[in-house]
Amino acid sequence: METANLYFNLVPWIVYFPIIGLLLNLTIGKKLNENGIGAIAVSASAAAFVVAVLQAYSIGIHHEAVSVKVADWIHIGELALDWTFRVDTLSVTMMLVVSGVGTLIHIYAIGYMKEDVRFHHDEPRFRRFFVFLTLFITMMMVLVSGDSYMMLFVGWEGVGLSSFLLIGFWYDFDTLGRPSFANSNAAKKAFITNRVGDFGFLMAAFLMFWQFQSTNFDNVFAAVAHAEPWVILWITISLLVGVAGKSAQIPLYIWLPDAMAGPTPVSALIHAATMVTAGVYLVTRSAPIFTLSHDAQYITATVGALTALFAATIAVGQYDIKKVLAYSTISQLGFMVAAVGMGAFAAGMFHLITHAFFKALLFLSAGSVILGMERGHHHLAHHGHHGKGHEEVFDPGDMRNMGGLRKQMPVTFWLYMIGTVALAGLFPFAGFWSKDEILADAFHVFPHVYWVLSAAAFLTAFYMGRQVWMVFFGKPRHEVAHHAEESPLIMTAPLMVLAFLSLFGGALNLPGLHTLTSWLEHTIAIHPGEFNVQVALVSTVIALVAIFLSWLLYMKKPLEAGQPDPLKKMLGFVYTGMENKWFVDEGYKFLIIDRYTDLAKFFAQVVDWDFWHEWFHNSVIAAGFVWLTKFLANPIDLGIVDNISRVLAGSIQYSANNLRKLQNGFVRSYALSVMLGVVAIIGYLLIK
Amino acid sequence: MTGELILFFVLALIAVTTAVGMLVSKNAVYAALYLVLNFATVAIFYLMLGSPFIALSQVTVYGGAIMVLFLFVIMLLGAENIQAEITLQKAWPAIVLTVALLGLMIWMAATQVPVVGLSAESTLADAAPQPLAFSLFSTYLLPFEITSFLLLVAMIGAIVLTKQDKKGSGK
Amino acid sequence: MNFLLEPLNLVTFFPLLGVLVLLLVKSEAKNTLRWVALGTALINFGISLWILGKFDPAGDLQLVSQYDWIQVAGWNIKYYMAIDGLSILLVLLTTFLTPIAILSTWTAVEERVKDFMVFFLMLEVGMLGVFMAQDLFLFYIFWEFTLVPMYFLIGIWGGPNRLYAAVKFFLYTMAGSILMLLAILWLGVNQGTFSVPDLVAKGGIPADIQMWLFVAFTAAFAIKVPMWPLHSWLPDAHVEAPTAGSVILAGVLLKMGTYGFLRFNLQLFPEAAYAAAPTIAVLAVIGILYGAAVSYSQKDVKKLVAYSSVSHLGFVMLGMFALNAQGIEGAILQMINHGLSTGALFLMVGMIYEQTHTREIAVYGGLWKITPVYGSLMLIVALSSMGLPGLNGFVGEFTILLGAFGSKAFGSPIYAILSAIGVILAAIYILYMFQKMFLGPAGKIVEEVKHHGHELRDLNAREIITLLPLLVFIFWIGLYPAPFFNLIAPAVEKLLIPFQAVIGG
Amino acid sequence: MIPVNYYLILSGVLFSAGAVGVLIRRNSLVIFMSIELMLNAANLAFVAFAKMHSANPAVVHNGQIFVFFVMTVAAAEVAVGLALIVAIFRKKQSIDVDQLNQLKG
Repeated sequence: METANLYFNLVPWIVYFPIIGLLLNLTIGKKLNENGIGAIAVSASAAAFVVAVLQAYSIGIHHEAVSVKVADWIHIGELALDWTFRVDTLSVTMMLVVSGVGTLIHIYAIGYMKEDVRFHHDEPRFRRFFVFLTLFITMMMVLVSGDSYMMLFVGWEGVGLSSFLLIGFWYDFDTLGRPSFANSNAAKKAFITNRVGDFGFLMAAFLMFWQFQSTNFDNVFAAVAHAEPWVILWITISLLVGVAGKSAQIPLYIWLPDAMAGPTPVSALIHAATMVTAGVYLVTRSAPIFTLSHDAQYITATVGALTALFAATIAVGQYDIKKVLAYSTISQLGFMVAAVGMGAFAAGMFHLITHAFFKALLFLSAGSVILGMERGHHHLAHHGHHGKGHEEVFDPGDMRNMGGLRKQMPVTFWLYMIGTVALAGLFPFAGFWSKDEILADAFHVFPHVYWVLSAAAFLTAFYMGRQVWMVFFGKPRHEVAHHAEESPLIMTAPLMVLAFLSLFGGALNLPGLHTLTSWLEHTIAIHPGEFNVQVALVSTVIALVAIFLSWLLYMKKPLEAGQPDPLKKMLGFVYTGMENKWFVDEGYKFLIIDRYTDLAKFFAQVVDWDFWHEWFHNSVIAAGFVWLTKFLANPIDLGIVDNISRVLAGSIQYSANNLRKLQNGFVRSYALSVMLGVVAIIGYLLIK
Repeated sequence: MTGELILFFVLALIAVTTAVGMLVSKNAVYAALYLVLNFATVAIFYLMLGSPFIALSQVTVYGGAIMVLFLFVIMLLGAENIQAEITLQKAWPAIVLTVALLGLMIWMAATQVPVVGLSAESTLADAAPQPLAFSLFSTYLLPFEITSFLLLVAMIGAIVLTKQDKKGSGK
Repeated sequence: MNFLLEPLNLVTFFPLLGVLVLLLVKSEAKNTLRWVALGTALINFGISLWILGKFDPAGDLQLVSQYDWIQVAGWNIKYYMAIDGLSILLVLLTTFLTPIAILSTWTAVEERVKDFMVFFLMLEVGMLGVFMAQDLFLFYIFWEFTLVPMYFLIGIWGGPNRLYAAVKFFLYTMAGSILMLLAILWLGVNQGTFSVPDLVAKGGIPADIQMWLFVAFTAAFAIKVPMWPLHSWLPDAHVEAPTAGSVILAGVLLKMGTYGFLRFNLQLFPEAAYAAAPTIAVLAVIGILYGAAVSYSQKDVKKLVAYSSVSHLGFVMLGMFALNAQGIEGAILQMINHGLSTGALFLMVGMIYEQTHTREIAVYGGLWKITPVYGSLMLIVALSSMGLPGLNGFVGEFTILLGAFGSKAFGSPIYAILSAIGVILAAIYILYMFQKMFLGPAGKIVEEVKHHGHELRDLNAREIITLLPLLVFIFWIGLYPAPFFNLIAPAVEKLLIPFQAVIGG
Repeated sequence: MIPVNYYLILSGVLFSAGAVGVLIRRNSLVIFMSIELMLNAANLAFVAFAKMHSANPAVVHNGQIFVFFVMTVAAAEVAVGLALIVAIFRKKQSIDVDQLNQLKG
């Protein structure tokens, strides 16, 4: 079909618009007020969304993938990397999610950051936040719209950078607003962990290039059919390392919980809805490679499933409202990776989309809760309600301080409930449909994955129930919770949109209709999953049981202030493990980080400095040279050479004494000597 | 003997006489004046050799500038009557050597150089200042410019050397 | 006069004119001296751009300036300057960094400004000569000539331990050069010419002798690069050198070593280079990992940057001896990148040092908040140094690793895989530096500076202007390196021809 | 027609006279004048040779130009030399060269 009348040539603007917004804020933002800065950022993101919609319209007509080349990038010999955008149903789906959710979160962030910068007493930093956030949109767009693995990689690292910048946004504080390196540590951890993943990505790219002479999607997928199995296995494993880094899978998930140090809109956008799903996108994109290797699929699905369960267990033991959501995100990402790993690409993408809706909703609502608590805290400080222990640092995100907030923050409460139910996967919310599709596929392909995921689903419903009971029900466990205040409309309005999507997002891929599946089928070969009533029923029952259990534990007899978690008594040391994230961070620190630091110190101090620089240089080279010169000076020079020279010197001195008389200082006698020379020379020339 | 030759010998005699006069005169002023005369004679030789430009330069530069400078300095220093004892006992090596040199030079001039007659008439090609100036400003441009630089340096040097040291005189 | 008007001679010796003018200016007129030096360097940059305009990437050695020079006793030494794709970028880098370095000394150097500028311009002459000389003897003279100004720059304007560092720098480089001189003499006497193109055309050096010559040249270049384990002079020289000296040292002088490998070791001794490739690769990989690890543990920020050079230059060596187009072109580009990024890092370290007089990382902290412009620019430069895609460092490192991964000369991707770990380690030490200095709460230096009656100020206009050109290139090379690759690609292809015979396709 | 040799011999005699002056006189001014005489003698030889070769257009002016340069150099030399003498006289109140022997070895 003709592409001339369609809007494909506009696709670069999906990146240009955010860049323009970013540059505007960077240059003239200083002169604007907060609303102006926010407006620029929101317009940039919204403009990208409009472009994405145009692309969706175009690809809806054209169906075939379209590449739009902008410029050369690196061309050496066979290596030909370009800045080329690719429009197909998969990339357009991602564009829509990223720019759509991104725009909503931009709007929310205007309200959120206005208050956040005031709590931190640093209002100029407002502008910086939107520069970073728009930078993220830019990079994410590059990631999803690239036509080759290398352009994808540019976005891949770029979102890592924006994530670093935004996690460390309050780089001079810790999460509680005390001066500290804690936030910047979290940022650094995220970046470095991602780099480990990028290492895998790079290896995959190198293998592709040397095996297939290209990293373009089309070329690679065309060539991969003839590739040897070991090549495919290594490529997929390497890619999986990258996925583990970006999408927070075992063993590289550790950065994501710490990433909650960033402001809440960041957690929602980057660390829940979009960036972390890049790994899922990557596997889906590489579907032609993954489907060729059963081993790769098995490994990927297993990693995903294990991550889902493992993170869910930790989520149960957390007290910080955002930490619970963070581990929940890891767990849900595990669901997606498991799905795409076992070849259920449509299901994975479906869950990616619905998860973007409801997890963004949950995070933003959690942000609203935290700000509500902050406001309460502020209110107390201002009105001199010096409660007991008020001087000590107050953690507005600690669920143990909350309770009964549904009265203070009714809008947020209802929005949060929608998100919770969607995440728990109850009919007919979006989460139900997508999670169910994954479970149904797993049931057929990898049964062990199905069982693990079901367990994870059970825990999901449980910890979400626990959270809701603790936060919104019961009685306030801290004075601050009494004074919590509802958030303004600019924050709640985007939440309502997201709540709507969480409610009805399931309509995207209803069983029987398979809208999303057939849409994606234009890009990747997938078969629509069967709706399995048995699986759906089981999972619903599991979720309900879990919620009931949590009701028993946390609602029937609400938690009192200072009371330990009831699970602690029941589970004992297991719960201690959950509380402490199974000591994985400590393990990494002990096994890897400390060892590397020691090694570096050893190399730097002992090997390089003491041994090589000081000892070898000074004691061996320099001292050896000195010894040699002394040896030459004393026995050789004084003993032998000197005697020779003494004789020489004596004779020279003798003749010099005589010759000295010639040097009498009288100009005329010098002139006479010159004359003598002249006569001699001329005489010689003539006689010769 | 042509008139030309007679002129040559007369002038040569004057030149040698003035040279020796300069050599032996006790008064430096006289020495300088002898030398002026000598230079003038040489200038006439230049004319005879068809080099009017050089002859005029000789008169202006040597006669006009250099010798005036000499007289200036002599009078400035009041050095006209400095005794110039010439003791032949001490001077004999110098005289012997010079005579030897003179002998060598005359022998060279007589035997090593072809006998070519030089007429006092000059052709336009070698006499007119114009072609001389042309080659001075084309072929020899760089040395010419360097000479100007040399003169400049000499001037600065002379000024620096004769400048009164204020600190020294203040003592 | 014609001699000096030939483009390459003009660009090489033009700074001497500046030196002459400087000599006529009074020593007290510091600003005049600075402007004269800056003007000279800028004009020279202009001249090099003019040369770039005349340069034809597809051509061989060009803009040749060739004269018989020393032709006695059968020695055939020529004055032979020419330029090709291997050297054009380095020439430009030199003329580009020199004015920037001079600009950075505006307030940093207050003593003996005249001498400083004179040495600096003379250093430029030497460096340009090194990159353009096509006669081994001439090359050697320029090579040694650069030592003298640098020796004085470190020795007079350096830190407290400057004499030790200067002497060490001088002796180390000298020691290596002597072996090279022997090899040069052997070549000149036995092959009957000192001119590199003639030697390449003639070829025919037996493999075992090639190996000896290769080792002799390597001794000189490896110390200069510096390759592990010959890097011991580098931290001393860098830490003690004044900022501008560090910039030029890291930016250009180290490249003389890698350039030497490229021009002489690869061109003159292809068989030996092929045979030695795995050995060099091992040293390069050790250098990459070791340099990164040692950087991470430094307490002095300048030392950290200095050791990072060991790591970065390891990449360059790895790419070069991969002996394929990707590796070598990446290596050449990485030389430029390193000059830009590390040059910028040294500049920025110097800028803060000028205010605080300390380089200890631990006393800093939270600078991004106090000096936002400085912090943001530092972030960009740091990211470029650790190879973030979209910035220049990535383009170089990626192509190098790609080349090394599939290198037939190495015969195994293991070197590339290990080096890629170096990319992770680079992130660790760079982010460590950035975090400890720029993030977190304000460090105690802020109070200390206040104690002395100052405030830490952000970059002033001159400092921003100093850095801006570097940043432009950091982005340009990162986003659109095609013009740069186009300049070097034909020369590299030609360079690789003999290896295709050795490797077999 | 005067043979070139005559000029050369005259030049030699003048040169020798100058040389003797340099060697036997103690008055530095007179020594200086003698040097000028020697230069003049040489100039005379140059001009004579120039005339001798005036048929050859390639070298026709070389002798005269040489003389020209000698004159300028002589002028410079006199300027500096006399300045030196003045400076020395100021210091030593003498222009006797035999009193100037600080450089004695």
